[in-house]
Amino acid sequence: MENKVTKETILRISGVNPRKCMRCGKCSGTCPSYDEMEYHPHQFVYMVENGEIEPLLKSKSIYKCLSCFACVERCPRDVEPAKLVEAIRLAVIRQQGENHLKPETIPEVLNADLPQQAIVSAFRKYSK
Amino acid sequence: MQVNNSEFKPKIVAFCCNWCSYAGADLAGTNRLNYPADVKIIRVPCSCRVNPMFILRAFQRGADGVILCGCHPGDCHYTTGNYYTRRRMTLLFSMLDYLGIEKERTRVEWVSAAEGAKFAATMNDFVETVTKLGENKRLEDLRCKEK
Amino acid sequence: MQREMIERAKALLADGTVNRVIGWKAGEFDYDITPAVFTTAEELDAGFLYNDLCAANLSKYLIKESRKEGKILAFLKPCDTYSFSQLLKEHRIWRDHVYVIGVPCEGKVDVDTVKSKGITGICSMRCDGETVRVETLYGEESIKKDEAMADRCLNCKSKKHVVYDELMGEEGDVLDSHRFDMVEKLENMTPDERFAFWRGELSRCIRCNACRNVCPACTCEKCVFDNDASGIAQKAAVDSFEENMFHIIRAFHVAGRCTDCGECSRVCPQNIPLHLLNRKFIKDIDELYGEYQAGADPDTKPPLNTFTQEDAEPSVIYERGGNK
Amino acid sequence: MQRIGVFICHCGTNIAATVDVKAVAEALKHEPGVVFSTDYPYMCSEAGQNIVKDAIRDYHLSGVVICSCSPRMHEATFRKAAAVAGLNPYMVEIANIREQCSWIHKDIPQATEKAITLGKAAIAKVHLNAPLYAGESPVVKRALVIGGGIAGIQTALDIADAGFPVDIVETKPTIGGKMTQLDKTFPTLDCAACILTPKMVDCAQNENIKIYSYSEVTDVKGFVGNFTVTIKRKARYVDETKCTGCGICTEKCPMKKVPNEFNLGMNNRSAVYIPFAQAVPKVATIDPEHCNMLKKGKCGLCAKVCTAGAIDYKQKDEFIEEQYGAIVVATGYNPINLDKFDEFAYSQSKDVITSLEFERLTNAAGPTSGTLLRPSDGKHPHTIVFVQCVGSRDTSGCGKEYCSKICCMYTAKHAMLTREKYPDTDVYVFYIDVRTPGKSFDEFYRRAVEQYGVHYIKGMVGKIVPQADGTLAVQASDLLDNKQLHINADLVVLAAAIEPDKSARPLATMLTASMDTNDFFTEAHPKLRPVESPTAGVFLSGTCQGPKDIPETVSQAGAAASKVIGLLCKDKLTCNPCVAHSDEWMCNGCSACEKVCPYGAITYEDKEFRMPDRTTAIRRVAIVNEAVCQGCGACTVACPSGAMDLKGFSNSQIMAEVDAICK
Repeated sequence: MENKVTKETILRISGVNPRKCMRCGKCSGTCPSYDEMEYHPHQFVYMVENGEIEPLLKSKSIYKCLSCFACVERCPRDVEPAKLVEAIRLAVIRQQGENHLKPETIPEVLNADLPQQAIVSAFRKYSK
Repeated sequence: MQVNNSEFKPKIVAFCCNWCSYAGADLAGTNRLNYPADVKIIRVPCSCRVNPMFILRAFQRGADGVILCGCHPGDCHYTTGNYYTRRRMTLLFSMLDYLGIEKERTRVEWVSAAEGAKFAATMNDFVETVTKLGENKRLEDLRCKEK
Repeated sequence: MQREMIERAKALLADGTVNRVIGWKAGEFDYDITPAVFTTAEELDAGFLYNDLCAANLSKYLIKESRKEGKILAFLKPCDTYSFSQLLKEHRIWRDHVYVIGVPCEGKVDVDTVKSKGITGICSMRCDGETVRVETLYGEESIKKDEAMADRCLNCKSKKHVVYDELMGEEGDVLDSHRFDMVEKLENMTPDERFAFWRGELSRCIRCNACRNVCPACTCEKCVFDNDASGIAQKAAVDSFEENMFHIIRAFHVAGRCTDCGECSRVCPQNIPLHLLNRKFIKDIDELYGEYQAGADPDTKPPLNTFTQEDAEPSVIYERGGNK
Repeated sequence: MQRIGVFICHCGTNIAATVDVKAVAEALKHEPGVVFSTDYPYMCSEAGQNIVKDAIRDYHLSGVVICSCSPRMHEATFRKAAAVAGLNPYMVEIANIREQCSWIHKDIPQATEKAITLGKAAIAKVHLNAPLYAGESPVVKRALVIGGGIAGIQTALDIADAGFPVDIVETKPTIGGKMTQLDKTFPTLDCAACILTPKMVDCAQNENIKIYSYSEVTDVKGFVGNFTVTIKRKARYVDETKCTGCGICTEKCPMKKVPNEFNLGMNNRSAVYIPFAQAVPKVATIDPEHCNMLKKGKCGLCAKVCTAGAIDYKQKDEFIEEQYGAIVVATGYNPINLDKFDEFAYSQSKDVITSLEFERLTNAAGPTSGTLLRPSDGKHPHTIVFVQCVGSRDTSGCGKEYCSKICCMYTAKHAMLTREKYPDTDVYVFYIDVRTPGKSFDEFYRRAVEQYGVHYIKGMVGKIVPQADGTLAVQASDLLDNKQLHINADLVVLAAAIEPDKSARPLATMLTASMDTNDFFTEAHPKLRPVESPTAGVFLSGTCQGPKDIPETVSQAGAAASKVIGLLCKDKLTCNPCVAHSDEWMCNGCSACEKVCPYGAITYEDKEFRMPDRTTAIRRVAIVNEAVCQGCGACTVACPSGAMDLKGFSNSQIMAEVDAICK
């Protein structure tokens, strides 16, 4: 599993065409986790397009993304940055070969106020 | 191009609308894009001028394939002509197919005045397809009792 | 029903509403019934017929008849009203010169179908409820009516009259027919099988033009095949393809206008199932451009004279399944 | 039998290198009807043309076939040459043996054989050619301008100045359009009203201009030079000829709670109203939606106070029919609806406004008399955020794919003017790109930044949340600083994309003019014929053709006017003779051809015929208006009997070509 994650892999997993981006920055303008992130949504798009995958794979930013899809919703060019974040995350998980979130750990972290959608989203994010 | 039967040269009639496809064919020429000499073009003002009778007549007189080229839907010089072409030819070709005549002998392709390369590529492909099918015997044979 | 129709016709003649009546009368043989125009009560009494053998579609005759002086009474079967309505849509009939009485139809007995069941030497036929009694040179035979009807009646599309001034009998409904079954069967054959089928059928054509002459959609002042300027007028067939071209073009010309009355197949002396060509167009139109029944209403645009921007590309026929 | 001459062009070596021209000339010499066949290096040269002309005279040619380059290249040249020699120009056919033969084939025998076949096809066609004569149609010397904004006004003034009568049809009670709502105009900052209202007055006073305000075009028939247009004059319940525009009725009207559309609903007007002080025509209009008299039959106050007796509650919509030689479309634009942009809280907060609303807020005739105040509480805003590209350059489906073009400049103007008048205000402009091509445009934008200290930030606003204290929390990205910004703004101004007016599409259908997917009218040629629509006689002026600013609109309006003048100067128009023609003896009158005609060129007539059997019959037959027909041929295929045929491309001609090619 030592395969290098390439730009092509990310594009294939995400189905995103970063060339559609016109660099308006609305994704980052709308992102609720912006300040938590080292790389911001628009940078994900730009860096993937430039093939700078390695720093993204190492960045904690991919776990800071809430998968709220605000960037996807509001992007005027239909670029869908969150899908790139997700694809990078998946690439990391595939390399590690292990889940960040295991079903048995869920009851501990479960909070009655947590929306169902968030649990599903978390599963999608942190497990294979 | 692979030709199984090197003897056989198909006769291809191409109807091209004056505004897009004929200009596209001219552009193919200007750019020296080769396609077989078997293709002979007839200029019509619009693809909607092409009467099914012309196509059948071509087959009757020995054509092996007939292709019809017009502006892309929505780009018709006469606004709507090729939309009618689209319906007419879909139904006609479906009928020929229903009679058991190879549907590959008929084709409609939208070629704009800027698509010289597409015109040449289309003609190359069509000639190749028809060459593989061989001579158009079926239409004529349709009426002959089996021996 | 026949009596009732004659009485009503006489009454309309008497009060001056109409001056002629178009209906049916016996031909050379009594199963061979032909359309006829009656002008007096006496003629009606002597010749007017309406029974299960009156198959002819009268609508086409009204093109000429409606252009004459005065009004004509026309008895139209459900089938005929579709053709009538389609002709109105094409401005071919002068509506105010025709008084239409819709008459019911229970399906017509077809002499060729009876013959195909092995009954020969037919002298006369008579319908007796669900049984057809056939008098032949060799004695009387009987056959179930279902077996004596042509395909067009077995797969009747509608018992409803779409146009009329008055109605006799009960109004029927549009039916769910299986009229496309045979077309579908052909579509599912291989091209070779289809070719063999059509070669078998079309090779019998003698180009008598009966199909064209009877067709209520073929109403051109001058047929394109008789038009010297068209470039395809035929004095004599140039080659064996000529007749195919005729049938394909004829079907194309009536596409979107053919009401599927089935007269072409009824009158074909060679029994070529010509209606299968028309039905193929109808089926394609229904599938590609939405259900369309020619003659069903006066307003919808004929499918070949309209379009949508989202119409299927002609390549759709390469993609459609079942006929690889 | 025709006497045909065949002329093979070498085109230098362009043709002759791949096609054996001598062999072609020799082969075609033996075709039936060919009496002369020759070749020449450059047939299109003067010497070449003379060969053709001489041969026509010497050999009494009745038809000419030129085997040369594409007919799109030189068909007109050779037709002209034939005409000079006394041959009908439509007896010339071109066989394209360059673009479609010599240039694409390498094998000489093959190319030669193909050239011969193409020549034979052209000969076969010429055999069936008949002389064609271009018809003429008269020109009605009056123009119609649809839309009375700056584009329509300028076009009308220019046409009227040339001496032709022009009518302006405007749906609103006054002409002037969007420009009347603007405050200052970039880049010179002159006041819009100061430069526009004199032009409006000019229109009203010009003898050649007739203004149909509060009116709509409901039907267009006819063709270039001869349009018949139905105009609906909506009932304004005020007699235009009597009203003096004194405004007493508007003062006395008790129904004063009607949102004022001129100020974009930011204040109210009365039910009987004059849109603004400089309206042209300056007459009152009663809004039937809100007038108590018209709704409930109670009130009638305006009639009582009107000294001119102009109020007429019984007025009805009136339809008038007029003839025009040319039609100019100047239907203009509107800002898009912002309902799909929840993130900017436009519908939640009164203090999130569009740029056009901002214009009204800064205009002396606006709801705040020109003092910039927040719509919610009437206080001075101290922090203003401008958001550019709201709905422009948007492929997500919420907005428009195109750039609205004017937003960068008016936003710079707004920002600059704000800073000038209220230097204590912080002004932020969020941009994706600043696009300022145009004379003095970039200088203007730089002035806003350098001289007036407007904060231009490369980035986009992500969301705006109204706060309890009345401010607006703006969250945005600063891409250059790689930061997320949080600004508490008092006022947010959205540069909404502009879109063509909704009336454009139905109008395009009436005019049979084409439109692009965004509902902008299409030009006849995007570069070389930018102010003409592909439909002859229909011209385009202003933003109905694409986003543009005032200077561009005015220059296009002038260009459209000059095209119209060029058309109206002619007494007669020459028509394309290759048009459809119906053989009335064969026509069934079935209406199939009419249904497929994109130009409405086919009508029907009940005609009396003397039949061969000496009876008389009345038959419905198709008549083609040759001036309207463009010769596409759709009708010829719809016609089952073949009664409808196309001159120059007849059924038998095409069939003859098919036969010659397949032989």
